[in-house]
Amino acid sequence: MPSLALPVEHQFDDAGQQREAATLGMWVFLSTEILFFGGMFLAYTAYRYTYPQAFAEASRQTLIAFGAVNTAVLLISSTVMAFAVRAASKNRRALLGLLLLGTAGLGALFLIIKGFEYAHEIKEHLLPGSRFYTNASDPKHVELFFSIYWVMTGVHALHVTIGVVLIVFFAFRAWFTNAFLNRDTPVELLGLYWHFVDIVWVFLFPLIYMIDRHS
Amino acid sequence: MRALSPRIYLITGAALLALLGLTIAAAYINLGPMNTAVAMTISLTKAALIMLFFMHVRYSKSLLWIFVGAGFFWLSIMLVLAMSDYMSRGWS
Amino acid sequence: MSTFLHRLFPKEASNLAPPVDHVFVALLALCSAVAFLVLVVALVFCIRYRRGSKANRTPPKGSPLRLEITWTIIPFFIFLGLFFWAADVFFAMSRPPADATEIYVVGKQWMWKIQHPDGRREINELHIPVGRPVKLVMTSQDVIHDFFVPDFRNKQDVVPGRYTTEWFKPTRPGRYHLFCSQYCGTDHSLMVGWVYVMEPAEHAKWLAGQPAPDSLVTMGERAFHTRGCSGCHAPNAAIRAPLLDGIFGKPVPLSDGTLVTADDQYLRDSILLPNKQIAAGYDPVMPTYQGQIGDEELNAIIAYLKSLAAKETP
Amino acid sequence: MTTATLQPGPSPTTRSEPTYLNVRTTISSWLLTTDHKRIAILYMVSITLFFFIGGAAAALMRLELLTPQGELVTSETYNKLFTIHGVVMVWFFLIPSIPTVLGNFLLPMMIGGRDVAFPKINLASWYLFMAGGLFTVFSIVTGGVDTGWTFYTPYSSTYANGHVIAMATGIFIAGFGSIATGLNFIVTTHTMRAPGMTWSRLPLFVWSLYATSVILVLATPVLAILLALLALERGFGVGIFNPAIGGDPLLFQHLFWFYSHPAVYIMILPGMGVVSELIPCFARRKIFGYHFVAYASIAIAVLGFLVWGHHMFVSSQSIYAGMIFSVLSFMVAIPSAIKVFNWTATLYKGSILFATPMLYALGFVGLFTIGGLTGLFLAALAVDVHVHDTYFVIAHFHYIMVGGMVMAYLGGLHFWWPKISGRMYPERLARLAALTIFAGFNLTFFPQFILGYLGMPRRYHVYAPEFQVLNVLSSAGASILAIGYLLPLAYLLWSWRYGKIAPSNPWRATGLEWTTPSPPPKDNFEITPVVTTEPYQYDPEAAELEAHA
Ligand code: HEA
Ligand code: HEA
Ligand code: HEC
Ligand code: CUA
Ligand SMILES: [Cu+2]
Repeated sequence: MPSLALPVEHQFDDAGQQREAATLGMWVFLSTEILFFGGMFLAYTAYRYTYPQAFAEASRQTLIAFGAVNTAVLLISSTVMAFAVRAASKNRRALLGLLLLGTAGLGALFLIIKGFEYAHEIKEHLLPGSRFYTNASDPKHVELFFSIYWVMTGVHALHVTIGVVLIVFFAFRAWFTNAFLNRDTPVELLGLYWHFVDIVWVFLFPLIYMIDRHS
Repeated sequence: MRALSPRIYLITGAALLALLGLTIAAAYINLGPMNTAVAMTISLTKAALIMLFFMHVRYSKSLLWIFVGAGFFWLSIMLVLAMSDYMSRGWS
Repeated sequence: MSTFLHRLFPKEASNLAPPVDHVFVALLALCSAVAFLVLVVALVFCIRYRRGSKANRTPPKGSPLRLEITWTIIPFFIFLGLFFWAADVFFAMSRPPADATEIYVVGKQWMWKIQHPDGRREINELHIPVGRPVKLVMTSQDVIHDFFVPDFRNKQDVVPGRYTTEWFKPTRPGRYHLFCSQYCGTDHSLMVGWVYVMEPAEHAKWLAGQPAPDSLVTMGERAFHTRGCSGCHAPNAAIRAPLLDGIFGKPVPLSDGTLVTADDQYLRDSILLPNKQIAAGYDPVMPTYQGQIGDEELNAIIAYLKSLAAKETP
Repeated sequence: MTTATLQPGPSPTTRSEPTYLNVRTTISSWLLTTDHKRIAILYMVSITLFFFIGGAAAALMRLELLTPQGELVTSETYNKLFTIHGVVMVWFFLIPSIPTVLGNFLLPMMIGGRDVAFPKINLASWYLFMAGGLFTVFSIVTGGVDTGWTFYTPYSSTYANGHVIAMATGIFIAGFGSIATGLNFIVTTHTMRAPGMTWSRLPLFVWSLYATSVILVLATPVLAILLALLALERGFGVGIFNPAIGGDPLLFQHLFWFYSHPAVYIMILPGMGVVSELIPCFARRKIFGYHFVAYASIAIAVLGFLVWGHHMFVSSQSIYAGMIFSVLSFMVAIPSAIKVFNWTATLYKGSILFATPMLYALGFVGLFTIGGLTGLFLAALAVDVHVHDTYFVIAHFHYIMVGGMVMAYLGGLHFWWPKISGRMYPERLARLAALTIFAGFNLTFFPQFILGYLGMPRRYHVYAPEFQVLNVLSSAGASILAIGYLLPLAYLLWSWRYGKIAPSNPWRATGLEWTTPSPPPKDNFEITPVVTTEPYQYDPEAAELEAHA
């Protein structure tokens, strides 16, 4: 437990209450995030159920190698983040900054890889809209798949971007200020957010890249 | 509580990567409709590992478990009831 | 008095109206009774126990649990009963009888186009004989509309990209409002018309008074040739494509190993989006006709394909 | 310290300690405040504004509907009017109404805390609300939107005129304000309770706010993503619902109602909570069946998520799904029934005083019951086929939302007005207003039930001539209603300056908020209260003795 000399906001009685409130609040926020993504997962499920063949065909056009590497990148970044949170609770702030920067770096790597993938898809006319083109046998529903693909990965990438920015910011705060002196709750909350973003991708990966890969 | 031993984190991370390998391998084997089920089971396992160890749910109060469960429970309400429409549309 | 009541209650002009009204009146009676009871009890308490009255106010003894359970369980069973009754009527309302006359309806901003089986067309009007069940097969060219005839007590959304159906058997000659009751844009409230229910003899006279067009089937057959369908779907065609005689209503094996029934929706999709479901054993070479064949022509072709089925199965 | 303090508290003039209103009075001290009570006032002012915007649209609509030909405004304008009316009333008035005004003001006090758990987030949610409101007002003044509050695709995505994206953005932003409020309330209720304030000692208003917050937090994000998808489809052609590429317009409806049906419970649960406070206080009786009323709130919040498909019975949703949604809709009525019965039972052997808040509370019970019971007609499949999208539905939800929730809001506002402003409102004028509203309301909306069963579709600006008589009645009622609403606006504003000074507990109510001075000091309590008893320790016999004395 961090030292009790810490300033506690006026509405709380003590640091314990403050920390409990913060953690609970973060989890409530994550529940809303689950349903935010949930709307898109429902769209995906309904259409995949309705057009199984088109979805399989479309999925085979995605770049699975990129997706797999990116999954590994995110999983590793999550592991690094877990260590960062640990460093924060042990009050080792130099190490904390380093680990945060490592996490952010992996997050940025994810975005770069995703960027190359997007570039490839744009070149291949797989961005929905008037320029969309595919020689698949059921082009309409392939376009539907790619609509969902772009929206889901796009919203996820937005979350990653926000995460990276926050993490870099936190890293510098760890190094150059006393913000996290005896105070690990903010880092812990950031960690929760980052792990959540990771979990979303863990579901997106098989759903997008791996429909009927075997055939 | 919050500072677990580094071994736990390392093992979790390694397990996640191993499961990633497993998903990819499973995708290239033809299991018929089971492919999706397998992929989703593995994803659920991965998510559970991340939540339990990286996010420390395993070491938290039961209230937190309820909060964590609520999001997933409500998501399942949405999926199950909406899909009940899609799946029964063809019936006559 | 009866004309007054008449103003408060719509006419009953189809076979569906009485059962729907029965559920409605039962609900009305039950709910009025409940509301009355609650309000009367509340009122009695309010008067009796108003501040300053001489009522006895010693707190009641005994556990309220029995009371709570009673007023939870009783509504539960009443609700179950209401649900089953209303669902039963609804089930009948949703399933047209086999011998119903099929009429195609196309909704577009902001008018109703109606195609009779004999090819006759109407706009914003529907003339039908009394006593014969009618099944409307409906689709929309743009946004969602809704075909609503209050005096028949039936309505159904008309959705772009698919067929929906609605049926009724008119039971009283007369002229009835037709409303579009799904909001569809600027002139939603002008997307209205009339349904004329006529005695059979009168209906025949009306028919005779109209110029006899080609029947829907004939139009469909013509389109089948001019659109080039017969170039592939003929026994002696160069390209191997399935023969369509008798396909309607039959199960069709698809290339992914599943079976579907060839209904309106399937035929529509096969023509507009041929590669959505590929018939087993054929190459996916059929071109898409999306954007080329309008909804009305499509309806004619489908009517033609159906007529082939009717010939096939005596 | 927690039961009714029977002696009137010190009046503000004899007290030197500053109240939350006058600790600091600069404009920035208001705009940057993190005090939950001041944020409540900010919300109160804003939603009142929005109420009159929505009300003005309603007034124009009712004026237009006086004649069947529709000559006052064009079709396009009329369509924009009901869109503005629905959007503003739902998202910028009724959803925030009780939670953000009375909830913000009272929740921390009722549980004995100094503030909500996250005061800065609380302020941020007001700014989000206002930013969303600005976008919406922008889209209204620059030409409006004509989709209806339901935004059904493909109309909204492809065919609609106007600034759909701007309005969707406004609702999207305000939605995050709602989420923030819900999050704050949940965490506050869990972590900020005073010593001894166990869950079974919570006032029922807190229970209902908790249930409301659960819905806010779990349903609103679905609306947010839905509006984002709509904007993407309209703006960038990324068609998720576009039938031209096989998208399903019904999917939009599923997602919309997955949010919006639970949202209708956001618009009634807080009102139920208020009524559960008012009735015991003015009947001087402990609430009947405390636990049943409390758990019914939670049950409504949970079951409310299972019934959304009842808005889609004739949409071409599978008839089997329709049946599931129908039976579940009946089930969700049971907890509401429990509440109605318990409120009625609370009156038994009470000592009932018909002060203004009590008039509103009784009005609520009656009108909510009628509105709720007509909900059963809609839940019954066969009947809904006929009355779907007719004025029957309009009447149903106005009975609940206007007759129920707006009444509860006004009742609560009068009840806690002394606490909020430190002044009493003029009682006789207030009773007159309550009765005017009740009469005007019924005249406005009862004829609409009949219109609906006769078959008049909603969103019709030109209608068949035989519907005119009932429409005229309805418009006449609306003008009485408008006067009824203007009265409280006038006398409450007046009383803020000139009303009688209020004692700390004018109603002799129990509840921690009445143990602090009126208006309360910035931190609510000088010392954190310790709770030792259950709520609603009222005694009708004592009340009678006092009345006779
Ligand atoms: C605050 C808002 C609110 C609330 C609380 C409710 C509550 C209910 N609503 Fe309502 N509803 C709306 C707001 C609300 N509704 C709106 C805005 C729409 C239209 C949206 C649009 O299309 O624009 C709508 C539309 C709507 C429809 C769709 C109609 C259609 O478009 O075709 C249905 C269908 O089932 C329905 C049902 C119900 C039911 C069963 C309840 C139940 O929760 C009611 C429960 C309460 C009671 C039942 C009363 C008390 C009970 C007793 C006294 C018990 C004893 C009774 C017996 C034993 C019989 N509502
Ligand atoms: C959520 C809360 C809410 C509230 C409080 C109200 C309040 C009112 N509503 Fe509304 N209503 C809805 C929610 C609400 N409504 C929704 C969601 C819809 C569906 C929209 C859609 O279809 O998309 C709807 C639709 C709706 C319709 C149907 C429109 C149609 O389908 O064509 C009508 C018609 O009578 C109506 C009337 C009224 C009236 C008379 C009031 C009255 O209670 C209002 C009384 C208040 C005032 C009158 C304001 C005070 C007076 C002034 C400001 C005077 C100065 C102004 C002038 C002289 C111009 N409403
Ligand atoms: C270029 C050749 C070609 C033309 C032209 C063509 N079709 Fe086809 N059609 C096919 C082939 C091949 C199939 C089977 C593969 C499939 O299901 O897509 C088929 C399948 C169908 C089916 C589904 C039959 C089944 O057994 O499942 C229908 C219905 C149909 N066509 C109708 C039409 C109509 C109507 C037209 C004209 C408007 C038309 N076709 C034009 C080649 C053609
Ligand atoms: Cu067509 Cu309304
Ligand atoms: Cu509903």
